[in-house]
Amino acid sequence: MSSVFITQSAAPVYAIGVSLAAVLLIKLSERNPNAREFWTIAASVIKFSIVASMVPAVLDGKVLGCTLVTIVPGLEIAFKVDALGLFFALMASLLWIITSFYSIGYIRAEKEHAQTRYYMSFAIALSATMGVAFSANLLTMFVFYEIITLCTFPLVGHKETPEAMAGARKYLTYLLGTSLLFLMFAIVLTYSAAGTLEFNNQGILDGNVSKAMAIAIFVLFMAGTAKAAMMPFHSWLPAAMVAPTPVSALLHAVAVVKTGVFVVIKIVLHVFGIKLLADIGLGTALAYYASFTIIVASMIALRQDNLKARLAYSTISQLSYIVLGVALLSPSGITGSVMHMVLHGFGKITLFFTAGAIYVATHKTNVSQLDGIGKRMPFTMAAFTLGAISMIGIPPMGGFISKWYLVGGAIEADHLPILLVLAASTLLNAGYFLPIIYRAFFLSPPEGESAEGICEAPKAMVIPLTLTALVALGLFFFPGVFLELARIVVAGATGGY
Amino acid sequence: MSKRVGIIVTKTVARVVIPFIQLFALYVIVHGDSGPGGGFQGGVILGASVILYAIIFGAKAGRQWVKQGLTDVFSSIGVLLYAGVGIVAMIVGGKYLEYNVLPIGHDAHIASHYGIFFIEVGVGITVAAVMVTIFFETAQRDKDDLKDRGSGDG
Amino acid sequence: MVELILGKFNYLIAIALAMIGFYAMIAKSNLIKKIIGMNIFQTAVFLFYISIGKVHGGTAPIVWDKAVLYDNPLPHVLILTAIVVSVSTTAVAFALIIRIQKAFGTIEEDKIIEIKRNGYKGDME
Amino acid sequence: MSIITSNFPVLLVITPLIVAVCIPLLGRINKRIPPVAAVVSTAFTLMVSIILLSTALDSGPISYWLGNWAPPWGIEYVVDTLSGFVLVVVAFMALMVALYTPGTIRDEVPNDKETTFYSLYMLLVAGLLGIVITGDVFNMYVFIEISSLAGYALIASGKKREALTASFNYLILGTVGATFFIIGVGLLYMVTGTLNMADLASRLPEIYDSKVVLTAFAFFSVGLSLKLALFPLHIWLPKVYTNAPSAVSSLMAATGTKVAAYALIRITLSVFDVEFSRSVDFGSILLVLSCAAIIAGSVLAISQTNIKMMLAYSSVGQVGYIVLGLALLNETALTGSLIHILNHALMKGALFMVVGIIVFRTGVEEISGLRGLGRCMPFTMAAFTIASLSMIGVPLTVGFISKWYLAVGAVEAGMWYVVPVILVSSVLTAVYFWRIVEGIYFGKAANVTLKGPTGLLVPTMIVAALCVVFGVAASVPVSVARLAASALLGGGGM
Repeated sequence: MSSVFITQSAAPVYAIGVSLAAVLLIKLSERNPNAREFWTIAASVIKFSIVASMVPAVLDGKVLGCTLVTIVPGLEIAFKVDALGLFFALMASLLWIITSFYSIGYIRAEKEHAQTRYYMSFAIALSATMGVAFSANLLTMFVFYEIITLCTFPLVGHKETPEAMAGARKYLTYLLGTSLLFLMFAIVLTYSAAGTLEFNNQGILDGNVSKAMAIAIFVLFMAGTAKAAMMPFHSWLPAAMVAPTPVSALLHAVAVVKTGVFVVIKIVLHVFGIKLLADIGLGTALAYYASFTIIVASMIALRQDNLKARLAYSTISQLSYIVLGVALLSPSGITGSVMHMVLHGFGKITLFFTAGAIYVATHKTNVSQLDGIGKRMPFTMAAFTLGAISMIGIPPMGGFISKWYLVGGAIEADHLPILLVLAASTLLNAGYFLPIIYRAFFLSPPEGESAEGICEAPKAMVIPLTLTALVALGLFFFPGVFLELARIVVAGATGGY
Repeated sequence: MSKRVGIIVTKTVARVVIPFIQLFALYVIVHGDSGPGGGFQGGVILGASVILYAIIFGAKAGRQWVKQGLTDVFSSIGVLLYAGVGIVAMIVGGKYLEYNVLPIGHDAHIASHYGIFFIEVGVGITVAAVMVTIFFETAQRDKDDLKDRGSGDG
Repeated sequence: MVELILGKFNYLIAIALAMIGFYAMIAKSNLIKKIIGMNIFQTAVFLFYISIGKVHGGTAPIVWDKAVLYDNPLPHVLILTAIVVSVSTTAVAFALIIRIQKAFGTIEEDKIIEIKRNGYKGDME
Repeated sequence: MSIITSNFPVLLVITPLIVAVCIPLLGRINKRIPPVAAVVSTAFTLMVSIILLSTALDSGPISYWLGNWAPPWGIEYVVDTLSGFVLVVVAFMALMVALYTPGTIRDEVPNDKETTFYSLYMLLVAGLLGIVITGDVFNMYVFIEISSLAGYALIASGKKREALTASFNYLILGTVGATFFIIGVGLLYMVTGTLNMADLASRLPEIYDSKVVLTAFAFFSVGLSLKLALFPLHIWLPKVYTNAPSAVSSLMAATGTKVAAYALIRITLSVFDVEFSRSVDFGSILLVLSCAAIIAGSVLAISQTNIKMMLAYSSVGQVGYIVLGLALLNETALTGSLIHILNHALMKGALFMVVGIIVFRTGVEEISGLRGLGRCMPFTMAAFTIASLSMIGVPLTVGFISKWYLAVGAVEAGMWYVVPVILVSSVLTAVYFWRIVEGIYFGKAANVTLKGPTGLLVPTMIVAALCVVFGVAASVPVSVARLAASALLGGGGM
């Protein structure tokens, strides 16, 4: 077992701490909105630069890390920046900058209440996301996983209407309930079996558990990561749609759901290790299970009229792609999976941003109301089109890259039925996205509404969504850094294969 | 025989008997170290004398004789006397309640004797005071004077 | 059987008394009767203690030149302490009962429960 | 100085005792003296207990002979790792609640009873410390009764009339428990002729097959379980905690049941030993009871509308955790159990103190009345939130540490099915605390007028902060608890 030498570095702590410091500053400048939002932006930019500064070292093959506190020996809050974590952190911190601008536009346009709480929760959520990304052991991961759940609760229930609170409660029940019941159980069993919680490229359970035990732990882990929204633990996600749109964007593209799949990837690669999973055939089981979610969620998405709900089911389906890729346990599959994290991130956040922009500009929420909107909101709908194409996986959008690798992974792993799933799902994706584009650009607006004149959302919203769409486009041509990081992940995971 | 005669008889007998009861109580207390009896028994007898008085002459008269402040203070003082002996023993270098190191008399035997004596006196005072207190607390019907007191002599 | 009864009669009496007391504590509704039961229960234990301190043929444990065998005095001392505790407990219990009587106007447990259930509001003072 | 240090074990008990009897005298001089005396003396006991614990850790158990009578004839006070640990917990909470008391009892206790209140408070502290430090089973009984008597009177000292009946019921059941204990003592004395714990521990193994010993064991277990409020013998507890003055519920919730748990652990593992406990299958009985307690306590807590009642039922569940470690009978689980004595004291102490502040400042006891308080009482509610998270068992709080050790211990013992019990109870705990936390921060502020000073906050915040401190830097208490646990399981902890 290669124990990778860890370069001591406090950078991950700074990356986490910067937004916590921002929380304090945000609270202090509660009465001055401009200053408050300046802190948000500043923190996001600083955070991104800290994360980016770690890229060269990681590309060099180093692993940065440090131990924050030792609760008792064996239970530590420790951080380790490896390629996978950095990959996730890079995406999340980049999207936070964009989301921050967008949030400011959205929240100001809608004149929301409790804005300070909103920005504070947002900043904590991002800190915790970094924490998950950089966690060196299961305990650290669990802690930050729970912090994300708790601090996004006020975001989901932001409106404080009865239905918002009901949605938020459902959100909390699913996420906290499953993680306390199953994830914690799995962690306890893992600790008892392996004697450690430290992540390792080859997995820590290999050779320590019987087959039955491994299956039990695996099932508990999968049930515990409800954030990945695999069926049957997915219904919190549509319920959480009551949140303001930037929050939905955050939940569905960056912080919450990606944390879920990130944790799944971590567990598969760094707790079990692909060797153990391949030995007991769990990878295949997970792959088929994920396929089920892909297809069913897409079919449900077809029937949704509410735009955000449709996007939510689309997310459920897309997340399972990521799980599917890693479950294939083959190099290309893992690459596809990791790449899909970022590509889906940019694509889906674009789609949510446009949904929010449409809502702010016209207060429309349903797909059936969108006839002819493309003429009034050309930039927004153009971005929507790019995002949707990326989701479907058509070149020249980034989504194609990950689909390509997923297909490669399925072939490598010799699971041909998976190819069928991917094909069917692509069709279904097209089935629920293309009609929207068609309505927006080719149908005439309903009577009583002027078809002419530009009626875009505020610039603070349109610019970010255009930006994310362009990034999704650009990633097709320049996947550079991300692909490189993905290669390191694959090399690490399959090193001992 | 009217009721009144009965009262006269009891009152007269009580007046005569109560001092003797108290004397006996003191006897029992101070002989606690060398014979049967001791602080607790003597204290109960002493308390009983007051209770007898209160039963016969009425709770009000009893309270006038033995004021509430008196019983309160004495129940504390008794325990302090007890604890004080122990502390003195510690100060002169022994263990808590190690009587034979007390600086009284010339040898350990006499010191031990006096140590136990003071202990018994302390216990006696406390028990008597607490007995009286318990009696008056439970005997009072007046709502405002109602007290509850949980500190017993453990 | 007879032997058992004769040989262990102290235990049997203690057990019988304890059961009587225990029954009264649990089953009686009147609070004073509960306390009486409690005292019987405790007294049973005291009897048990004192009986185990008895040595066959022993005399009272006072140093005396004619005695060769003494009873064990330690249980008596322990029980003296226990009696003090018991008296204190009883005193506290009586003080409580008096205040319960003032607050609820009754010392019957079932009636107190009824009063509580009917939600007669207000603090006692 | 050496006179004082060499007599520390006894000073620990007699200081509060003497202060308890002095307070009525001092209170006659000036009514402001008793609270100060209470704080000073509890601070002294805390200092002493910390010194004793560190000495015991450095140089082995401390034995103190009262009156210099050598055990087994004289009464012996013993400070080993286990008792030192519990002493520190009790003394610390006693100090915190003593700091907290003056603010709250003004409203809850009639004016002329305040002096008596402090006197009883110190008596209760003396009793609790005495139970822990004594090495003599009969002396333990005496201290149990001292603390109980003081407790009955303290509970009844409030203005609520329900407190009277609660106290009375507790008195009846508490006396049954203590009397059972003394029967156990008598039976052991009958067959061994000694009352000293260490001496008992050395004499008992020869006669383990005696029925008398078994009976004594049964009486000890049931009697202490009553004091411990182990499900289903918990019925006295909720009413008591709900109706007693806040300071009393804080102290009793934080230390009362813990000390009873200590007594149970001490008797079953240290007077009797672990082999005996195993041979009579003590563990499986306790396992069932503690799991039932954990679940039932949480479920009953969910159904309450009164916040104090909810916390009280939650205590019933938490007692289950402490007993669970004893039931599993391995080192990890027992460590979890012991560490939970500290952890639960901190969490539940903080919660009851917070609720005391809420009641004091708003007069509200119903959960529905707490809505929106997060805005008007930010610090109080922050303390509440921290303590609730800890109760749920979120990592980085103390609640997690004990649950972790219990869960790992259960797996080690091969009883993995206990883990879901712990986790389900965590979820249930999350349900009943989240209900409140959500209302506090998201509800529309109810029409409450705040009154009274905020001085109560200091001790509350300290206790709540320690919930986090010992959740992060858990090595210190855990290492102590582990030492104590291994001593208990490794053949007599004395």
